[in-house]
Amino acid sequence: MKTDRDTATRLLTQMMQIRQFEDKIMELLAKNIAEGGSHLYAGMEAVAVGAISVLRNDDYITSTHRGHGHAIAKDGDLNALMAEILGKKTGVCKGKGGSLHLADVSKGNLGANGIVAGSLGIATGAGLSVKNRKSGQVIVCFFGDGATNNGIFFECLNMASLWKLPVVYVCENNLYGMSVSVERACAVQDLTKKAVAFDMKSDCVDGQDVLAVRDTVAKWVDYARNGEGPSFIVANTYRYYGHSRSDPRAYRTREEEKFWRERDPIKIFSNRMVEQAILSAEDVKEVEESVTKSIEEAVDFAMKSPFPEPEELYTDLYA
Amino acid sequence: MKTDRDTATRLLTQMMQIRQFEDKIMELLAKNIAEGGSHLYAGMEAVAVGAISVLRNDDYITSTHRGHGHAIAKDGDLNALMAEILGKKTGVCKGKGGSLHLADVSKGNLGANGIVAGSLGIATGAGLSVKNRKSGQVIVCFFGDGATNNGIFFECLNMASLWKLPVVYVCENNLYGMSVSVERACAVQDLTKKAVAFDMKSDCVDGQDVLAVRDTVAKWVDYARNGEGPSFIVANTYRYYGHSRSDPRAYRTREEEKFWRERDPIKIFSNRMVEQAILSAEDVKEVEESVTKSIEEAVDFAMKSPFPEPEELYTDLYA
Amino acid sequence: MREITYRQALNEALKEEMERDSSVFLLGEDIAIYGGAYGVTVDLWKKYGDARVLDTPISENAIVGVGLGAALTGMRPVAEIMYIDFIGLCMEQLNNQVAKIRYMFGGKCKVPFTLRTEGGAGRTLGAHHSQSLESWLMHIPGIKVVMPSTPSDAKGLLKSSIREDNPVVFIEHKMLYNIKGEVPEGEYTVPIGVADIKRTGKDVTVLTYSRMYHFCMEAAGILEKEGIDIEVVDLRTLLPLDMETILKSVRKTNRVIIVEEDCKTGGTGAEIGMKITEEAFDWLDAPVVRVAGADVPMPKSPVLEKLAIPDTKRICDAARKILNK
Amino acid sequence: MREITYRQALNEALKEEMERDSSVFLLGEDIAIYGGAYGVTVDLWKKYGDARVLDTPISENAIVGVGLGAALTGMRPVAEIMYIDFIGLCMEQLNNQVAKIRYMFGGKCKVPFTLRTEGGAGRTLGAHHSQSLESWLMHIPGIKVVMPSTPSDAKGLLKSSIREDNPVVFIEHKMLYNIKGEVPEGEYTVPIGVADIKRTGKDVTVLTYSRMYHFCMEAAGILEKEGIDIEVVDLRTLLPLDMETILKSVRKTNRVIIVEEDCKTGGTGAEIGMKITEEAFDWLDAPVVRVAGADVPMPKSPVLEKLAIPDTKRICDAARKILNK
Ligand SMILES: Cc1ncc(C[n+]2csc(CCOP(=O)(O)OP(=O)(O)O)c2C)c(N)n1
Ligand SMILES: Cc1ncc(C[n+]2csc(CCOP(=O)(O)OP(=O)(O)O)c2C)c(N)n1
Ligand SMILES: [Mg+2]
Ligand SMILES: [Mg+2]
Repeated sequence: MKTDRDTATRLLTQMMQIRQFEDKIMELLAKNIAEGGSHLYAGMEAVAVGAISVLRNDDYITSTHRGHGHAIAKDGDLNALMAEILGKKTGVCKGKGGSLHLADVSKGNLGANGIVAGSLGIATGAGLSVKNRKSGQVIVCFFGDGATNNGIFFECLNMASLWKLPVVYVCENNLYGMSVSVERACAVQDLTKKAVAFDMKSDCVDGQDVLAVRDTVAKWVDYARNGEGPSFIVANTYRYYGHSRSDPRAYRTREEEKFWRERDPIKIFSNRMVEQAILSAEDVKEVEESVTKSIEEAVDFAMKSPFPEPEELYTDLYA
Repeated sequence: MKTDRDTATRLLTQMMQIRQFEDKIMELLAKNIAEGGSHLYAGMEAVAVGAISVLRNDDYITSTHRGHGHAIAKDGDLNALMAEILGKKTGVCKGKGGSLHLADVSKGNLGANGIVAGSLGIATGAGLSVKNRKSGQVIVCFFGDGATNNGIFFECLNMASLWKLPVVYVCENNLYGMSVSVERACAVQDLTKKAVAFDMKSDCVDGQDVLAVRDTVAKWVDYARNGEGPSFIVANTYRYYGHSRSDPRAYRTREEEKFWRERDPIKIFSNRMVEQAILSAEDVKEVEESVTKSIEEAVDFAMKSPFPEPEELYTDLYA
Repeated sequence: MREITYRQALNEALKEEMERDSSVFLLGEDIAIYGGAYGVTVDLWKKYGDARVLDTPISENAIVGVGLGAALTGMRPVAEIMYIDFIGLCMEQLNNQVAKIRYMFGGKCKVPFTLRTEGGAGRTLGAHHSQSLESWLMHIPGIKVVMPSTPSDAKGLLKSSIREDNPVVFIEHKMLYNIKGEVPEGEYTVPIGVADIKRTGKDVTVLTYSRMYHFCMEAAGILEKEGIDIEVVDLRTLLPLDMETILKSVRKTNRVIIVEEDCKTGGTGAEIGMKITEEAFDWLDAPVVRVAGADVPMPKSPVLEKLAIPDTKRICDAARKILNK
Repeated sequence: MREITYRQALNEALKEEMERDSSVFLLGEDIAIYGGAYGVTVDLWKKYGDARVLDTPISENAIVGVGLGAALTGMRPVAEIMYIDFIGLCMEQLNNQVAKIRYMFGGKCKVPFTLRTEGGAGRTLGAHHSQSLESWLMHIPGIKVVMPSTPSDAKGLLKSSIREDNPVVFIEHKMLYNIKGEVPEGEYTVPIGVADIKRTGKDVTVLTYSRMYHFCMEAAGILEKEGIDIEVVDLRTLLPLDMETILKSVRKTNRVIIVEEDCKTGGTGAEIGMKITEEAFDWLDAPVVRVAGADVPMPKSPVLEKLAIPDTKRICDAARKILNK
């Protein structure tokens, strides 16, 4: 795919939004302004942004416990997302979901999930629905390397392949499921081999390169949209922060972290865009500044928002 | 492996025991003497008998809802098994388990299971136990083609391969899981491909040929016993009866049934033994007659046995 | 009125709702060609084909997850889990996803999803095919739990369940599929959440549901001859409970027996009994009595299986005892 | 006596039992290098290595099945399920296999298997990381269910659980890991199935367990100043229930409040309350009262989360009300 100035700006903006959003959450967690857990997406921005950038507005995604990035990339409202993470009434789920349950069905985000591999069924069922409704939509289902060891992952891939559902399964392989490395958790190291069990097409992509992700996912989204069936893409990536705030990261080395930080998806992309003269250094700076402003606004909005009223405890349970 | 007269007699005896046992159960079900469901193993005898024939007495097996064959082959007591199926006090589980729960831990049979794929965890855990205890035992885990679509199947194969456990996973592919053909249930038709997802060794064998099963399983049992890890064997076979008594078998043709009945494992084996002059036609006849007698005895024993006393309702729950 | 079986009534409900609404579709193990382990979906596949009657692999957790995904995106799925004994395989998806998603999303979605299953003992199938696990489900806010006892309720409640915009777990009973009963011709529904006083009486309120309802009616006949007049309330829906109907009956008879097939400890009777005790303590002349299943896995042996669940005699005894007769 | 945290007490129990019996081993997600999501297994992997402290893939159903297979064949596994919210993924293996296998096999095996998990709200983690699902487990004959509230009980009960030849589900509470309490040096155990009257009182019996015990003790302090003297019974084991201790207290105070964190409908208080009503109706001066969690998924928002579970004020109010004060 060709990258024009508008596209480049959009991709860069989203990646920077995610990065700054996550850095900000880390700050709020440290200050105990944000309570509860938040699994941060920093370092992995190119996967969500690249993959979602090739979708139609009415296409669906499902997300994970590490879901801020997907939510932002799927046209998420920064204010409403930030407010949700703080448990505020103005949050995208009225403060009832929180970081682990960010969702916006109206925008095609079928939700983050507190359960590892917990969204695989939803994505697959959405695929079945799309196929039955002949609506031409596509579903991109995100999950981690760790999720590929849970039973429902296999059950869903089997169904999707059997029924040729329009689902693109995107495995964000960041080398660890919490503390357990792929090496210690998966009997195969090349995760695309898992697709062999279902005769499903598979692919592998550098998850730090947003354009590579974009190209690869575009190919399989087309494939799905053409009714040819599902696919399984492994995007190799890395999370910068620990699994959660208290994680001392004893299971990985500082060298490894350094190696990956040097492969920063935002740096790689912005450098390339400047090199190719699609964006100027000033453009990049401008994007960064405007993102900073929007994140500050989001924090401000969220902090000033009220908590839900006590009566809200009992609403929204049944339709 | 060479087949001597003793071995041949033993294999033939066990296969005939299973066949006649199952035919007899069918009769008892029709007469409403046996109540409840029984999934019959007739047609598949070569798999259980061939596989278990290469095990040590202290090796373990786990079985399935179609478990009479495995139980008999693992040194099962015909009387106690028949009594169990009728829910009698003298049954191997005191009448509390029934057809779906035949077990004899003292003989290394860790049990049939009412849950499809329900024994996979038990087998894998026994493998872990053996590895930790360094006891040199091996586990043969039986299950059907349908079971290979359940989440726990994949979870267990991953663990076994990751930890190099001494478990031989034997998939009895009889083409259907209840009414749903492998074609309609599995995205791959060559089930050995499922092992690829776990870098597990796999093999495929004619499940109607007891000697082929024996050779193949022997190879992988040795492999496991040598500490080299698990394996996944697909044995192609067929069940003669419907899934359960009321099954009209609408999902398969009478031609297909005929085809497989012509590949009868007992006929194949006894013919070959006579051809190779390892057994005489009289030997075969003798085995058959003695088996018939033992099955009649078993039925007699079971029918004459009392039901459990009412107090038994509350015993055996806790140690 | 015509009489049809519970199985036929369910089948009619499915057929009518599929006819009425093209977003309704069925998925489950052996429901297409085979027509369901207990024959409830028979002939529907012939009529509607793979797109609307879908045989699935043996993948219970995915079946529920897939149903949810379809429900969230414009369909109205009806999934079948063959035995409630297998519900443990999909409790994660049912409890965490299906039941909670609307609340977690701040009400911004709906989940028109019906999960059919069946339970109960009586066919000597042993511990993995005889359970009554409805009390687990009562403890899941966000779903509704329906357990019909008669063909006409089965049909009317299944139709209501399919039309619901909330997830419903609809639990049939394996010993009821062949019972016959009057079922109106043509369109009708039975509302979810409304109990039915199937026999009025003045001496004791007997609360029950599913197969045990029939045992209670048998007991009512026997007791009547002894001059004991029990009121049999068929709860029909366990979540939400129809406390209005229950309390009205309790205030009339002042005595309550709950008859449930599940294991007593932590069973449905615990919640029902406690609710009554909380809300009508002063109306009770005696403690609420539970006639319930034994706290053991279901034994295979037919003699033990019968002992493990309530029978008519135990119900009669309980009624006599609560009346000191 | 020395004071250590609940977390340290659990860690000591594991270490001591591993030291004592070489067939004890641990398996679970992130329990080795990481030391467990809540740090309970910290340093044990360093000491015992992979063979005895095993990081597993994220495969909950297999973890339980594998534990069972190991228990049946000579080992004494202690598995960890990181959050009880994930128990739905392994309910099949737990309910059908682990709990039933001994009974189904006619008593011809034993299952020395401990399944550790943790539950409860309080960290605003939302609906998938805050549940209290112990009432499901109370409804599974064949297992025991233990829920300690203090460091010393935690240690003594975990040691007993590991030594049990029956499966035990051992449920910790995420808000208790950091609390400190006196724990004896050296060897001791606390028996399973025995409740503990942690505060004697004459006016009301308050039955509770796990984190809610601490709320009850706080309430006791407040109420004491008002001249209300509550007896706080820490149940410690939910299955089997120590009805002897419970009934003795009830016959003394004639009033009962159950304080439980789980969703009220179908929660543990239903069973406990019904048992008391059945067995001590004539001793009760008032209906048994439940102070329980709201019947909703746990909301994220800190303000709603607090409202969703009992607090000291609600306990005090209940005590005042039951005494008409
Ligand atoms: C079913 C389940 N098991 C365990 C957990 C606890 N947990 C949360 S995230 C996580 C690691 C997930 O790893 P992966 O899928 O690779 O995603 P990543 O965190 O690396 O993005 C674990 C074990 C959970 N939330 N759900
Ligand atoms: C988890 C689970 N789902 C469904 C069933 C119902 N059921 C019993 S046997 C069976 C088919 C199993 O097929 P397969 O594994 O191929 O074994 P086979 O019967 O062919 O020997 C089904 C669906 C069950 N017992 N357990
Ligand atoms: Mg990961
Ligand atoms: Mg099969």
